[in-house]
Amino acid sequence: MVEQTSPDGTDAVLDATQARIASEALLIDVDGYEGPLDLLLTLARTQKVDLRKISVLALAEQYLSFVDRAKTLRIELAADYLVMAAWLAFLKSRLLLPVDPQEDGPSGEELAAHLAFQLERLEAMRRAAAKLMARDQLGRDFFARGLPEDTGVKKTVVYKATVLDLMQAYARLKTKDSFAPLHYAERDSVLTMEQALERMKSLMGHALEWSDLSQFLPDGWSDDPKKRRSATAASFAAALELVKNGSLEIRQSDTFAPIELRKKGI
Amino acid sequence: MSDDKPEQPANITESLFEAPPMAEQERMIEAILFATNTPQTKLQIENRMPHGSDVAEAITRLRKRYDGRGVNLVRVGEAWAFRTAADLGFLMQKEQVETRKLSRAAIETLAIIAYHQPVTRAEIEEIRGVSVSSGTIDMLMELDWIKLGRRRMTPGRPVTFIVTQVFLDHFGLENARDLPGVKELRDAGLLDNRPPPGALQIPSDDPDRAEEQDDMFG
Amino acid sequence: MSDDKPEQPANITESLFEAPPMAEQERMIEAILFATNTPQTKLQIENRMPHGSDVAEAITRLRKRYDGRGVNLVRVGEAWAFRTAADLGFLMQKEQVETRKLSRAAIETLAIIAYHQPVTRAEIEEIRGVSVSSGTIDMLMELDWIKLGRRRMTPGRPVTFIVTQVFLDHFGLENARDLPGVKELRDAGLLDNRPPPGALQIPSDDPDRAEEQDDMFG
Repeated sequence: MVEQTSPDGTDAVLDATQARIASEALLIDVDGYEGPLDLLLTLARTQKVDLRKISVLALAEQYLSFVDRAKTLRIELAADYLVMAAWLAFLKSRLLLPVDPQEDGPSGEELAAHLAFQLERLEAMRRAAAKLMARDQLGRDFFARGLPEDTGVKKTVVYKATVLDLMQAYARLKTKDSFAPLHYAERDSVLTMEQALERMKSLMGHALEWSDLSQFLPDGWSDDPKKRRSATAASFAAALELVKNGSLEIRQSDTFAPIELRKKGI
Repeated sequence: MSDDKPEQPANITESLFEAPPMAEQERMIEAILFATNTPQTKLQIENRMPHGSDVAEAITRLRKRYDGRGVNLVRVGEAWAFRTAADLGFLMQKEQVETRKLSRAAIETLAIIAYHQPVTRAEIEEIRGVSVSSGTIDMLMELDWIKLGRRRMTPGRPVTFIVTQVFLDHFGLENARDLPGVKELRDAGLLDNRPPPGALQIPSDDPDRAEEQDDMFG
Repeated sequence: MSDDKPEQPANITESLFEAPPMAEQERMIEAILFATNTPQTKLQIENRMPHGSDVAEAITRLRKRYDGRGVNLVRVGEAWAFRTAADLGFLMQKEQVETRKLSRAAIETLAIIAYHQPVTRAEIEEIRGVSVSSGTIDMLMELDWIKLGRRRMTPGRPVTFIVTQVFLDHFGLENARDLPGVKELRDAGLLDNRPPPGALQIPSDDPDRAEEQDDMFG
């Protein structure tokens, strides 16, 4: 402001000196900056003007000279600082050269305005952050109840079951019961497959011709229907077993026709 | 300070600042007792308060202020603390009732106990064909639907389970003997022929199958 | 009930018991809020209160009652809590909890989320000019000061971040609108999401965003 408009230029020289000192200080702890925008904000502050009135052109020059100095001092700058330098060089050329109406894209002024906006916004957020942290804080300035009382939710689970559920569960179990092999109470009316197989093997030698399966049932097992059913099933299963090992042949001429057996290899 | 006032030579630190007004002392103690996590003795409060404070007086006033409120200033031994009023305790514990269906294992175990009581765990396992977890028994005990009966007079003297009055009340039964038998269940169409999930797949195309089997093996 | 009294047919559950008098409702809420140390929403309070209670009215009265006391009834977002008056913090040095020292990045990121919420990570990075480390976001999440908001309806559907009730409680804010200087910042256009010139116009295809912002600060 005053410095920049000073007619004799001494203030400007003074300012430039200060800027140089500042930029040297910046170089020393370049690591302390959080990226190019942070650095730009710091440089902008050396202009000592409201960020809204910042000269973006001057800022671009400040930044570029900073990067140049870093190069001469062989300070390695991170890539994003160099990207920003390239962009600012481009911005500078746009700001200095007369506007080419043929060229599309945003104008230098638009780009400069946006950069100024970014700097102003970053600064604003930093101030806001400081104000936020300066507020009274829970556990530091004000406190919650130190001795909270038990206010839990007592959950009571009520199990729903009706007498119908109970009966159905029992019925299910009892039905399953009747299939359970452990509960074959009267085993005397059951011919096991082992017994049938034994018997079949001993009789097989006589089955030189096709003979009905019923002829192979044990004596006394053909009259009682329960016994006959069990003996028939067991003998049939035994016959299939013997067919499988190749010592017997089996045939049935039609559905429900008699099942006939004979010894194989005759 | 006028010199005609016969002031006692006070301790320097004490005289540097005047004690805050009583209303402010009350506020301070209110905040201290609210924020601390243990009841505070008079001495503990005094140590936090500005010099010259009349803690006893401030507590008396504060206690009166909270008299009849939802929160009271109570004496705990030699110390002071805020406590919610005893008559409002019911607001603190919120009851939440959740209805759940009994697990299959639980309902089956319960059914066996109801139909066969007194019954041992081994017997339940034999009927169900699978072992019964302690969790299931525990849950039924907790629900107060089953309890221990007399020990069986067999080797090992195993405990038996029987159903409780709570069980009978819940299921609306006068007596466990009132439970309908299998035949009645079947007659009433309650006997589900579909195999239970996870059980052996029994061909379901034959509704008479169960009887046939009974026929065959009975 | 006399039949000449023109009673309105009330909801059955509500009419079963009459709501207690306002003074009693006040006591009840006082007890509920005193007992807990986390803010309770109106709904949470209502769930504990007898049917027909006017929680909003009782809170207003209770709040007035504690006005200027050592303990105040404060609003935290949509919830209420008792907190000691901030001017008495010096009495509670023993209770002060050592807060983790936040990095500059964390503080700035937190502020940006609070003032710009809902905000995407890319927007935070655009404002700060540097990338945001996951560690910073994780830490703020762990403190329970920020949480995920709705996804932005832009390509990639990026997640947004918003501040939590714990954040409001910690900084003694009734509302995100009460953030210091938020009005000035908004009036200055500094809370606008202004895209760089020449960049793809993203905000225009996001009708959601304007509303979300209005929601927050409107």
